Amino acid sequence: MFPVLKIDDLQTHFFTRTGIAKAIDGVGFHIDKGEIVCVVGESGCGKSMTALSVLRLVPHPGRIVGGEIWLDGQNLMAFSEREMREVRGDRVSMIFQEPMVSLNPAFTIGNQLIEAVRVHRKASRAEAWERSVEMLRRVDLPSPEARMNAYPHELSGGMRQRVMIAEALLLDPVLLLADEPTTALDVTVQAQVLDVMVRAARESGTAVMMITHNLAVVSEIADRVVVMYAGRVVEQGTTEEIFTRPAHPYTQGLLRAIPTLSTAAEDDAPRQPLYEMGGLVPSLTDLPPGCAFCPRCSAAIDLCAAQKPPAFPLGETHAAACWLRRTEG
Amino acid sequence: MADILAVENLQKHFEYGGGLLRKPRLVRAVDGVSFSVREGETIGLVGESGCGKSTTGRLAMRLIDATAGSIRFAGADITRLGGRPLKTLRAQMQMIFQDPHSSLDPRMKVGDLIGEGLRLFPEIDAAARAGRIAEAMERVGLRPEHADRYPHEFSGGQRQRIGIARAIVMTPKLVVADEPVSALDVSIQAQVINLLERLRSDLGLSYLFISHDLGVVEHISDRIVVMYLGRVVEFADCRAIFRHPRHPYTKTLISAIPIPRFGVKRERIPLTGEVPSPLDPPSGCHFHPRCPFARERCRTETPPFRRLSDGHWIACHHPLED
Amino acid sequence: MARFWANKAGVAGLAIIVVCILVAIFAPLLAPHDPLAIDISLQGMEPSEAYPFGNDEFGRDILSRVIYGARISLGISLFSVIFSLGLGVVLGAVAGFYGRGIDNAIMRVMDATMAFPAILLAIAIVAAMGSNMFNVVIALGIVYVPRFARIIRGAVISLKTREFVEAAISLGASDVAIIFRHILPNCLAPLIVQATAGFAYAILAESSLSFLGLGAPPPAPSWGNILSESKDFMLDNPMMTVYPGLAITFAVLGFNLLGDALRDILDPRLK
Amino acid sequence: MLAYFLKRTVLMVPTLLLVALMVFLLVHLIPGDPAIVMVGAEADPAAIENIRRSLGLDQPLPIQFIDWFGRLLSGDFGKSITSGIPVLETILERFPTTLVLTTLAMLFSVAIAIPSGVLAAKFRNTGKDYLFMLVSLIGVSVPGFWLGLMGLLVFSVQLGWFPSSGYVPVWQDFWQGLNYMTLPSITLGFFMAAVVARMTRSSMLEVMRLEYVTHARAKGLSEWTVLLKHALKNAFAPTLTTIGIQYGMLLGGAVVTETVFGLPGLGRFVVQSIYGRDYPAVQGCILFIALVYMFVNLAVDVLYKVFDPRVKF
Repeated sequence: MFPVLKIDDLQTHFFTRTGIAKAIDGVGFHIDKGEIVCVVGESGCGKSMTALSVLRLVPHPGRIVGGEIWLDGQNLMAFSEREMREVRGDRVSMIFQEPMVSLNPAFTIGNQLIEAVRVHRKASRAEAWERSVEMLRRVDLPSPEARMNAYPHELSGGMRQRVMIAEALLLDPVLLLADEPTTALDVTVQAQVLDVMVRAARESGTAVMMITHNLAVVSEIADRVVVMYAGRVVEQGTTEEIFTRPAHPYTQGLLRAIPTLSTAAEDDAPRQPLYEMGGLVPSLTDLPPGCAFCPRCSAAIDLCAAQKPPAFPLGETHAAACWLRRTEG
Repeated sequence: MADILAVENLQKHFEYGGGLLRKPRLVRAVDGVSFSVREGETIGLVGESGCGKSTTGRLAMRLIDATAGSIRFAGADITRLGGRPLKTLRAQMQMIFQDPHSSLDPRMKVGDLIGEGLRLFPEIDAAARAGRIAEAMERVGLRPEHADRYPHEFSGGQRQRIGIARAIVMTPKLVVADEPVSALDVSIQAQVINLLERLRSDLGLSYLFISHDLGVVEHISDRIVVMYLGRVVEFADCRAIFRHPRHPYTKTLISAIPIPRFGVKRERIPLTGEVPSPLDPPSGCHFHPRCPFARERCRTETPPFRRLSDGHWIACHHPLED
Repeated sequence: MARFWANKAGVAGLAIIVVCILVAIFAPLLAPHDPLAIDISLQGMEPSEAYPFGNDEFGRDILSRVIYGARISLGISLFSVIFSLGLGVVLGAVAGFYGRGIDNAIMRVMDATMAFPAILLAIAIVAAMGSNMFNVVIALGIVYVPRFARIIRGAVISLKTREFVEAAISLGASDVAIIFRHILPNCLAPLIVQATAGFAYAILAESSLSFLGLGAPPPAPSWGNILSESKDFMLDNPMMTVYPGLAITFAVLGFNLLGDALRDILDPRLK
Repeated sequence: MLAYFLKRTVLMVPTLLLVALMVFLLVHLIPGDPAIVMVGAEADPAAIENIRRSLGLDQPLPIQFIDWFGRLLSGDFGKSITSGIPVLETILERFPTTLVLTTLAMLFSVAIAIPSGVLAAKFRNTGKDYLFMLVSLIGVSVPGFWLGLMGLLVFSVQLGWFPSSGYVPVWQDFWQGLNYMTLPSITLGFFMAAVVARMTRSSMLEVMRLEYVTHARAKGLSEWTVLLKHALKNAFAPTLTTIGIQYGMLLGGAVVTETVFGLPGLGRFVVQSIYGRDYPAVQGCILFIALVYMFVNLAVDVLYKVFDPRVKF
């Protein structure tokens, strides 16, 4: 049994005027069938590029320069552009961050949904229409028939994102790439849309690779978590492992730096300042030779600055790329 | 403690659309907002998009003029203040903006940006100005020798520090911070929040902290104002708001926020629909179409903003049980 | 700056413009003959060693006339751009900053001006006011005023709501300070790009006017005039029309190359 | 759509009034006495007086304007001083030639420009794109009338492909007429082709950066579908505006082109009237052309909605 997605030592670099930016610098993880895996990290850590790399849609001047991407046991890197087109939108689909700009403003919702069906399936317009309306109903879009004739700008942000989810799941893909699908929405809408996406994906048995910077969202929906920093995976594990036993200093810091709602159970102790990770995110064109987090890490040892840490296994599902977690053998 | 800022029944109406042949529609962006900020206190102003929180901040700053209502600053009515007195007053109330990229003029050096407001005071000569700029930069954790660099040479977090330095160099009493950390990454956000807290105690500042992020607001605020579609729905002590919210909107808002902890499944109050357009707000209580507890009266009658208990204000016909 | 020198097309454009300017300045040194000297015996001569571009209907040296033409064509376009830039910036800034009634009044007039095809308006103005250098400059300039005004107005309106301008207002800066310190410096990029386009347009339009006999009054050797005078000899001596046409194309190409490069550099959105 | 068209027409009234006022002032603010300017200073004083009275020049300016404008509304553009024929009559007789010329020029340039702009965008920063950029740059740098002269020289005189003089309207003999129109419309449309192609390229590039284009690719659409359906429909809206504006350039350019090729259109009539100091004719023509231009732009604005449904009517 192959995992739905397996990424191995992926390298995607951007060849800019000021130098080579290593947006993705040796990323590896996998997603099993029907699993929801969240890729978390701050802006510029390469999480969105990872999704675009899976579809082989890295924008100019970026290029995948190394590594392998396996979908259901097939190496996507060996696919022709034509074969890739058959994968996109059918076996792997994607949802984007800004529902305001990710739907084409010049075409109706129906036009865009029907197109998505008819690229990959031999279906009449009527059949495609049926299927689209059905899908819109599944994502709880009110009066789906009427919305088919609406233009994107006539819908609210939450409704547009439901349309995106519907389109992405129209053909029951094996993998859904969701790039910050709720970040642009209001909190109360965010929760609804997230629920709809997770439910619809589970119904169709679609595995989800959800990209987000919001750890709270991760804790609610993820089966497993991949933490990225400066183009590399620093830690991965089950949601429980990441949230209860974070192993990498970056993950630990991230979890402590978020101001969170105190629940009623907690005491009335005076507030403590937030945990601060000093320093700045390093420039991708000028990464340190060792661990990328080393300059900001309070626990760093000499080895950290000198050598890139490999992923050290901490359990069956848990691994951290940190010299402090070095395991013998 | 005395109030540094008190706004009462503040209103701002905009005309929207219209033209030669059509009458413009009236948008009540801010529709009767009242709250106060005590000296040394942080008031959190929260709400979803279109609730009028940014407009309220700009009204308090007198960046835009109110349609009705009053603004009192340090005891004096400043609602209609203009000209020189307004300029002098502005030194005492400063603003920090959301986007550290667009709030700094890209063509000015950092030192000039920070010192711009000081130029209004001829009694502060160039040397004194340079001294205060350097001091402000040091306070916010910037190196004073970077004063002759341009904003684009700094990262997002550092730019926000420049924005903060520009505010505190004027030695203000009140700082209105409009989503000051929303554009920043989590690890940088924590640095800026801690900086703001440190400055508050060091300089005796008061904050009006506008944000949509309840986690951040809860962390930094003493009292909280919750807004929905141009109106204040609840105003109370931070703890009271989060532990015992009395307005259904506040409660659903809080329950919608996920918590980054494993196994904590929040009991979520199901909320249907989205925030209605401020162009066409619902009748009566604006929240009634989404409110699980709405009754007939909520549809027809606008609930007054009233005192529920000591320090707890609410605009709801049927407040939740304590 | 470094980015400009890396842009080969822009450097080429600048080089062309510099060549044209040098030719204009040093015309007396470069021209082998007096551009106005009439010699009937040389009327309509084919190019020769002494007169490499040939002679026109009055026997004047075409090469010398083309060289002196740089002075007139560049001069007219320079003054017309200065005129339209100055007027356009003031009108646009006032309209954008103060809005409402003033904005409406100014922009209506600008709209009305834009309702005429550009060259037709210039033709009409020169036809009405008479063709002398000054009127040609005004006629060419007026057409471009609305373009500058619109750019500035648009920029002012969008900058006015930008947070850094709001920040300056909150610091108590005055209207004048805001316009001059914050708004105008940030409009420079589109202005420079539009001004380069204005040069290109003015040179082309001047040649059209001259061709119709409404440009710089003869015997002034503007490139348009040379073309206009040569067209009757076109069949016998085609090169007479080729050279001034190439001169115009060359100069305009220079401004267009420069303009494109500047837009690429100054407006990072367009790549 | 119709309602919007009518509304926009109503909104055009103030601009229209201003345009008329400007045309009026153009003649009446001439330094000196327009009557003398028209007939020359040496003319018989009685003739001057006659013209003055017939043009109403003895009245105060505002009265003259109202008078003139009122007559305009009833379709009276005045009479030509030189021929005595009503100006509007001549305009309507001459305009079809100009309309055919400018329309052919527009069709030619759009047919060339849009495909090449799209191709240049697709192959951006490659040799093909650079070649396109160079050709289009030259296109916007060459004076149109000079191009016309060169075209005459090469294709009519040297190669004999097209007639070098004479004229047959297309509505008399279509193919013959087209033969006379080919060279003028190509040289007239060359500039516009370059402008529109550059606009197409840059708005395609602008649109191709947007997320919905990436989204279209992520759906598994072929690159051509992405470009021609998703990108071009959006990129076409700004291009359409450019086409509208450029139509004005064609109307202006027609003045020169008709002079070069000796076509009996409205542009040639303007030039002849200017030479003949026939001010009522000049006024009438300029006003008429401005009106045509305004309505073209109005039509473009209405069409815009088809390509950008976000525009509200």
